[in-house]
Amino acid sequence: MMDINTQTAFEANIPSAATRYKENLRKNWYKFSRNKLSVIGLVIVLAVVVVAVFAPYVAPFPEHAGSFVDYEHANLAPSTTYLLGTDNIGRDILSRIFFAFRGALYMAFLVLVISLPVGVILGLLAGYFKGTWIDTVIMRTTDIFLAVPPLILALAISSVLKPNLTNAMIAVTVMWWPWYTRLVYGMATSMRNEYFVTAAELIGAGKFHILFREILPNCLSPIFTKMALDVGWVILLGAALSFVGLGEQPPTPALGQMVSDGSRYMPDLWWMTIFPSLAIIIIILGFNLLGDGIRDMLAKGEHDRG
Amino acid sequence: GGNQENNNQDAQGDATAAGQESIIRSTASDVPNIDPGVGSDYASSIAFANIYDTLVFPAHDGSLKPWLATDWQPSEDGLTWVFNLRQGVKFHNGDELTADDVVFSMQRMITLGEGYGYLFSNVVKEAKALDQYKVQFTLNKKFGPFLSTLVRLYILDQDQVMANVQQGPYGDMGDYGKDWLVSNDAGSGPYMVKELKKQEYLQAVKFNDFWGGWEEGAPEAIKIIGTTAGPTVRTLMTRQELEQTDQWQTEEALKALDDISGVSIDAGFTGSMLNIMLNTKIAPTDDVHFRKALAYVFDYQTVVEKLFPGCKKAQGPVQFNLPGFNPNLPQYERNLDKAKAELAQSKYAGELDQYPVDIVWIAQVPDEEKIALLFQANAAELGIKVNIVKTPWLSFVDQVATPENTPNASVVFVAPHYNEAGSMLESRYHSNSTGTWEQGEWLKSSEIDADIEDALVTLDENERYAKYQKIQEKLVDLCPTIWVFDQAEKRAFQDYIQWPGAELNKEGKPVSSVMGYNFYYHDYKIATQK
Amino acid sequence: MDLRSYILKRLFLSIFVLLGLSIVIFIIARVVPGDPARMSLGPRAPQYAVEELRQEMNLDKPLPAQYYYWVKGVVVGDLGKSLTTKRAVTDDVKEFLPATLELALIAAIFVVVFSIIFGTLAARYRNKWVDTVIRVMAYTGVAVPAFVLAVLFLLLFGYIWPVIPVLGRLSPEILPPPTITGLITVDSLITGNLSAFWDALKHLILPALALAMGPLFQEARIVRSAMTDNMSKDYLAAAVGYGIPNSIIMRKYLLKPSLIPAVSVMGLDIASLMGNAFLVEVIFNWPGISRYGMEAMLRKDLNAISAVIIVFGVIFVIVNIIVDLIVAYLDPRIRLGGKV
Amino acid sequence: MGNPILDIRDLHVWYRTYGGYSKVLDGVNLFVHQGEKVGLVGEAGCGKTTTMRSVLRILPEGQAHTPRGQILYHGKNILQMNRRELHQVRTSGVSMIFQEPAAALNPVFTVGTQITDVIKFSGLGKPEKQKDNIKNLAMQAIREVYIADPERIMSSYPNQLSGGMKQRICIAMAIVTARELLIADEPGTALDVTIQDQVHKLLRGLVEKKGMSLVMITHSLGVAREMTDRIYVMYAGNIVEVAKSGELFRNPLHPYTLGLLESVPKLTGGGMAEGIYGQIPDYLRPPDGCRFHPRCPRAVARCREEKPNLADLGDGHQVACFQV
Amino acid sequence: MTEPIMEIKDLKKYFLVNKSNGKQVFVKAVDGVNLTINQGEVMGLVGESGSGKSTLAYAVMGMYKPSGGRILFKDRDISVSSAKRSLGLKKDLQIVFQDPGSSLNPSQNIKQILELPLKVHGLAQNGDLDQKIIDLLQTVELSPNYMYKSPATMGGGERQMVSIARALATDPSFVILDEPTSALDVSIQAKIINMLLKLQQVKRLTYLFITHDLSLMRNIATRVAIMYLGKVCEMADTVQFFKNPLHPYTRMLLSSIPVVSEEEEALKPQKVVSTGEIPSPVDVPPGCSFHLRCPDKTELCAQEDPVMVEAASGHFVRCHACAKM
Ligand SMILES: Nc1ncnc2c1ncn2[C@@H]1O[C@H](COP(=O)(O)OP(=O)(O)OP(=O)(O)O)[C@@H](O)[C@H]1O
Ligand SMILES: Nc1ncnc2c1ncn2[C@@H]1O[C@H](COP(=O)(O)OP(=O)(O)OP(=O)(O)O)[C@@H](O)[C@H]1O
Ligand SMILES: [Mg+2]
Ligand SMILES: [Mg+2]
Ligand code: NI
Repeated sequence: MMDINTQTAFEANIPSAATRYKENLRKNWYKFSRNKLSVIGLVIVLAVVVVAVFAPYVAPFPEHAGSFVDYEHANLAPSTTYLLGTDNIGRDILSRIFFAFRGALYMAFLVLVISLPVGVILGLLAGYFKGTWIDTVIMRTTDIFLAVPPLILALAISSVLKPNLTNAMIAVTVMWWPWYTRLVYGMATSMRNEYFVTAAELIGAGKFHILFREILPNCLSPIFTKMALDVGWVILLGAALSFVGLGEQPPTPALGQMVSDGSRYMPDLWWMTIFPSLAIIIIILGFNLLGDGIRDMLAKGEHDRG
Repeated sequence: GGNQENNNQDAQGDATAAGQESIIRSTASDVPNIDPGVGSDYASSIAFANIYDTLVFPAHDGSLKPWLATDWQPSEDGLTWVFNLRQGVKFHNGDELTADDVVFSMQRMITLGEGYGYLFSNVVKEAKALDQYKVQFTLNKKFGPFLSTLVRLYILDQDQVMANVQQGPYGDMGDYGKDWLVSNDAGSGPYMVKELKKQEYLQAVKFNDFWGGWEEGAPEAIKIIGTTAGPTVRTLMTRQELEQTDQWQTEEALKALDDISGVSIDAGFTGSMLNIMLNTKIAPTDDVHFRKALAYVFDYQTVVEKLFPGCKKAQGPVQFNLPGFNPNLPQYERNLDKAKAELAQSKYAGELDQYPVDIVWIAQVPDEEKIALLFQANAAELGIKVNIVKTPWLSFVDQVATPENTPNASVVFVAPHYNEAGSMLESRYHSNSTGTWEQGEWLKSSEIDADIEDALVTLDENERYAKYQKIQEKLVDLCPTIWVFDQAEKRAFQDYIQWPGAELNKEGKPVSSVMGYNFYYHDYKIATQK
Repeated sequence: MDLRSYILKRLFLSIFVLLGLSIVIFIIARVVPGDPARMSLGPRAPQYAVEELRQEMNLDKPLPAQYYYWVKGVVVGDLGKSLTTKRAVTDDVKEFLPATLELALIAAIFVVVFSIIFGTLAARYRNKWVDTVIRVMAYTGVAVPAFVLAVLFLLLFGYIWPVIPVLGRLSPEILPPPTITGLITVDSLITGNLSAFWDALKHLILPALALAMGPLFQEARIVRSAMTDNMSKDYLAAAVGYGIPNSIIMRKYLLKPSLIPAVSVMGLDIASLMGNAFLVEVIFNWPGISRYGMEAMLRKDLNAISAVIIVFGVIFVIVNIIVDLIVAYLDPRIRLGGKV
Repeated sequence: MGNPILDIRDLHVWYRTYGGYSKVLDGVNLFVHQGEKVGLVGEAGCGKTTTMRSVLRILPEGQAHTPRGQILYHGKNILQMNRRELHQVRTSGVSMIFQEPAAALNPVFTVGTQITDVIKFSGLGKPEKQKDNIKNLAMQAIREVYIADPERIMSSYPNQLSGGMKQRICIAMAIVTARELLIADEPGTALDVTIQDQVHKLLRGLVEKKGMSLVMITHSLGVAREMTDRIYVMYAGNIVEVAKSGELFRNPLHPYTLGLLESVPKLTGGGMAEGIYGQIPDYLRPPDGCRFHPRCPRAVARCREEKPNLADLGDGHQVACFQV
Repeated sequence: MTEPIMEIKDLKKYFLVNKSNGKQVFVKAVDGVNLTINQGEVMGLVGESGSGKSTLAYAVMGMYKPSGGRILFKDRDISVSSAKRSLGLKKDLQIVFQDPGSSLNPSQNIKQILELPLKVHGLAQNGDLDQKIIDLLQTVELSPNYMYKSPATMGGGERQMVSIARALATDPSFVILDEPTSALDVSIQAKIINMLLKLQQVKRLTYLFITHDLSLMRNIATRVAIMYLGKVCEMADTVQFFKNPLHPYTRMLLSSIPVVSEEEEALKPQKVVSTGEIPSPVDVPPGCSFHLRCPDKTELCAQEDPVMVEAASGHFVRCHACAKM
């Protein structure tokens, strides 16, 4: 930057795409990893993902996640064979937790993948067109969906559709998007007054460019943070849904269901509740810490110089 | 009618003052529906037994005792029945019970057609008061168990009900008092309703002028609480805020309850059974060989030994102690070879993976899941894929309304409505009872229908029972159901209450299998010191 | 904009929300499978009775007409009869709403008070162990479902350490106060029945706590981050520079502006407390409207479902308006309009 | 001249940032005598505010870090004062007017609350001086900054006031208790020229009337010239030149001062100067030696290695440059 | 040189706002401005904060639809909002905003920022996009290795240079500079101003240069217009203007300028003392909007709004006092 006056050897100074990529990666990792908790979060999430993907190989009793009963070994306290004990069907809780990670991640993933674009696009539109009928229609609709108690809405939807994981997810999705709409709306309304948006408009850029290239990238940090937090909420909501008979169907294990089923046997068979609860806590903790890290990573500002 | 106000209030006042200590509190899966023309579930049946009186009373040994009726006389052809009523029986408001009240109650039952009304609506043609204490019922057709069904005819005070009638769809009768009876009673039974808290409990207090009189130590009040949540029940029992639990506690929970000092477990056969109903109208369970394959592969032994210790492996569609039971029925036993052989004969043999079997278990009864899982695991041995669906009770009730929506298999407890095999056969397998939760099979067999009807119109008891036994054999052959076990209902209760049913059970004597009458609190005692 | 026209405008907008909500409710109620009349009367009821009921409930008419009748009913406060409790739904709502309201109110108080306390502590000692502890508690609070917490409380206080009552709204030996508002605590205070008040309060603690735990820590985090954001503001440096003691700065100069972002989130959370109370109500045997609504849903009790959703919708709208008013109170920039 | 009331010696302040320590202040030396008006000028980010905030110890806690240096106030090191002494300095010794009036007032409290709190917690509002008294003091201070109806202003929120009003309220808050040294951090920069002019006049009047000392932070050489007796020129955390105001403009010596003066557009016209080559250095990796050397047209090898100290050229004119 | 490129005729822009008492009132941000800008000149627009400079500029850019009056650009009426303007017009008219921080998208790199105008206006094919961007960077004297930097990692001056590069990317003929340097230091300002002047020469641009710094105007503008509360109160050739400022407000402004030398001091009209607050544009005082602060006010000033008169050749002023001269 010192070379305002000496304009020689320009080409040589432009970093190649690969270097830039590496440089970027290094910088982002640096920002991300400065807070050690974020790294812990990443490790947890990766571990959960790995365990979920390779559940059949890492679980001590993979068959216990399927149609399996062994009433001989029911209700066993944690031991060396069954590290976290067995449930009232005689299934290894550890193995079931491993397999339950699959559904939890799958559900969180799908819910967010569907509700995120819907919510974000509506939020962007409403925010950018604040004060017009588009804004009114979108935001009032959002209010309506926010006003319906989520469990009741989910129940209504799943009583129309077959009670299974996919439909439970549809139900959850239907009530999830308004939150993103609200979030993005707030940001987009303030963003649309930024001069860089105006500048793009004056250059003649189209609405699509403005919404998705100018405004959206600047909303990503809070969106990602919320997403990381939401993973936990979705899992919890899945648990509540399974309490009323929706969601993952037995014998496929689901964390929320394990917790709620196990809670009937508290405190005598405490391992049936406590360990799945801990598993939920760990996932949520992991994603939250990861979310914090992502926020740090996406944070822009003068500290970026480092 | 008459001067009801004073009497009623006095009685209530007394009971409230004294009622605090001497109370029996019991949980049930629902809050009672105390209109006898409407309710029919377990909790409601308990409430009816205590609040209302019937013409005859089901004794523990299975016989029918004279009750409001001192004696009765059927006509030769069995179509006309005349009952002589007990005199001087008082309703809770002080009115005297007369033949008009009986007629009114019967007509109300028939007109509403809800709850237990079906027992009479196709049976009774006319009810007539011959004089103040004499009633005559005329039947449409011969009906053998008519007397047995009368345990569901609860007598209401006509004047009191009519005084509280509102506009409604029943012509002269308005709403037939339905609105009022939701939270009030018009009965003559040993207890009278004090408070019905929707979703919470029913509280009733002792009716001092009960015609049957009172013994020392009988509970001053009863409370039926509508919850079965394990931790809640357990906490209540620990704190001695509950005397008697429901029968839906899991084995694990029962074990924990048993560990509480001063709490015992009562186990007794009261007529109810656990069945896996197989829908005979949808694939693949519409194929008898397929059904038989399932019946042969199921591991009954594990169930009665590991899952529900104390229960007895079922023998056919009727519980072993119900009059009319066939002790010589062939039984399905777990036998993999036979199962495979049956499956081979079924039309779905080659394409099992295209025909998964849905099995539903009731969300409120967690132990049923174990059955479902076992069923799934067993079926897997034959290569049959089973989906387990946890369904809340009322959704299940809704589902079985049509054959298409009824699941392939449903794990359901069933119990007779009156003390005879015929009750079970009719409510389980007659075409009239399709669409109700009691028949997930959709059997719709005109032959069985005819057989059941024929048996029911048979007046001679032995002849009737023989016919029942024949039907049971046919049913076993059709295999519409996997009859899993005869349930020993288990309940925890506080040792400081004296519960006649529990004592009989302990002695190995039979207990009333008419739903609700094991909880006739008038006969209970409460120890003065807890 | 002055307060009155502001509220009027909000109410006006709310009408649209409620109208939209009514359509959603109506659709929900109609798409749920099963014939409500049949469900109500039971499978063995004669067909004519079912037909009768269908007519009475206008179920035989075309959908728009059904909607019309239904809205008409709602407007005049006639929500029809519950198919399960067999009473006017309005009676049911009157009976069950106060219990949940009371529960949610106490839970809301917990949320507000403790989130402020914890948030302030975390901000005050940020990056110290206090902060870390609260952060971990926040994640745990978020991660433990309310119903697990409820069960744990029940077990802990039910018999391991029975210091407070765990079930119902009032101990049996306490004579309930006459129903004025339906909130036992309020009623007993009005009638000066202190023992009932105290007893009711004790019964409220555990369920309210179970319900509040999740949002509580969530909000504490928001308060914390708002506070740390504001800590770098010049006006705080100025206040410190002018010698205003630290405690006053934390309690006054920092807290008030930091509450602004937290309040709007709290509002939404508190509004949804009621809807989420279902499982807690079941476990603590709490006769509330959330449980009523859920059971209505399971029983396809159309009128009850509609009533419950309407009630929740109205509460949502009211809470949102209240939140806006609080925010306006806290933030004069909103109250007095931006600089023109 | 006697002892200075404020004497900053070799002050180093570092900020902890994501990229490491941002070494902003690199040995600042500055003193103020009783009744003196001192200017501190320099471009954005050179550390003017940081210097003065460290006097009141209001640098962001946990981020700022003072590895070296002393700030002597009446001979006592502020950096080592205990809480009571510090309170004393803040309430009756030094006070500061902040750069941006809009940011320095808490948006959610009325002006009245904020001013009266300053009085109340400064110890002036002790119980014997009742509420009324505090209010009177506050109103008096507001009147002193030429605001006509203090009653109304007291009950207003900051956003109801114009920028000029806010700036005056800030001044009022600063003078309501402090009596010895007033630090004004670019007052009026956020305002219009005519309003800024008014504020400056007001400030000068007040300082002179009350016999206070003034440190005037500004990036405008013109403002410093009009307002102060002596001017410190700061570059990248170093004082590069100090002189009496007249002297500095008559005889600027440091290359940076020269470049700065040249860059100012002149009312006399004649086009624009080139501006100083380059940019303020990155504080994470500041250049060795003279921090100005990468931009300095006169830099020699020595500048790159050794850091020049302020050298006295007589009459208080000091320059930190080897080439002078 | 003297042929007008843009004519602003009686331009008005009112904003509807809610006041705290719930009433709706108009902010007359621009209230009847007449301005002619000639091809190739640097028109300086000076005024205090809130006087309507930006509003005027934004109306010209089409960011606001004017409430009244007309804007003619190259004899075409362009008083419509930018959404209705042709791409060609957008290409011809560009603006540089005051705030270098917010005018560049923080989530894009410089290449992405600069390629937008090139792509939208089809000024570069994929192949020579990079080269064009390098060229652009060179015109604003930035080295090509800025291509992949993000605005956040750059200083204010550099950012403003990028903004200028972006504005010039479409090869416009008319550029509005809305206080492009007021957020920057004098040394950077000098650099940017120099570069802007050079570009103006090279590309034969016309500038509407907005600032509140009269000293700066003195050095770059060919003509100067002073705005006060939505109205132009004085307009003249730069030399003329500084030699003989007529409007009392202009004099007040001039006398308030802090200067660094005695020579400059001598140029300031000494007598005017700045008093009073700038009134809010919501309730502009009746009569001459400046009369409340005016040292030479007469009764007439409180009642009647003066009209623009040509006091000397090309020197316009709106003041009762000057009108009489
Ligand atoms: N809290 C902080 N953390 C990190 N760096 C900081 C912090 N505060 C200030 N800085 C940096 O310290 C340097 C000096 O800042 P300071 O505010 O003292 O400058 P200044 O001379 O007052 O500038 P201005 O004229 O813009 O007010 C700047 O580079 C700034 O970025
Ligand atoms: N969108 C808007 N809505 C309402 N009022 C506005 C709007 N834009 C500008 N104004 C008002 O119009 C007046 C003129 O504003 P404008 O931004 O044009 O002033 P300016 O001369 O550019 O000031 P500055 O020097 O601060 O940039 C101000 O009082 C401003 O508050
Ligand atoms: Mg500063
Ligand atoms: Mg502007
Ligand atoms: Ni450089």
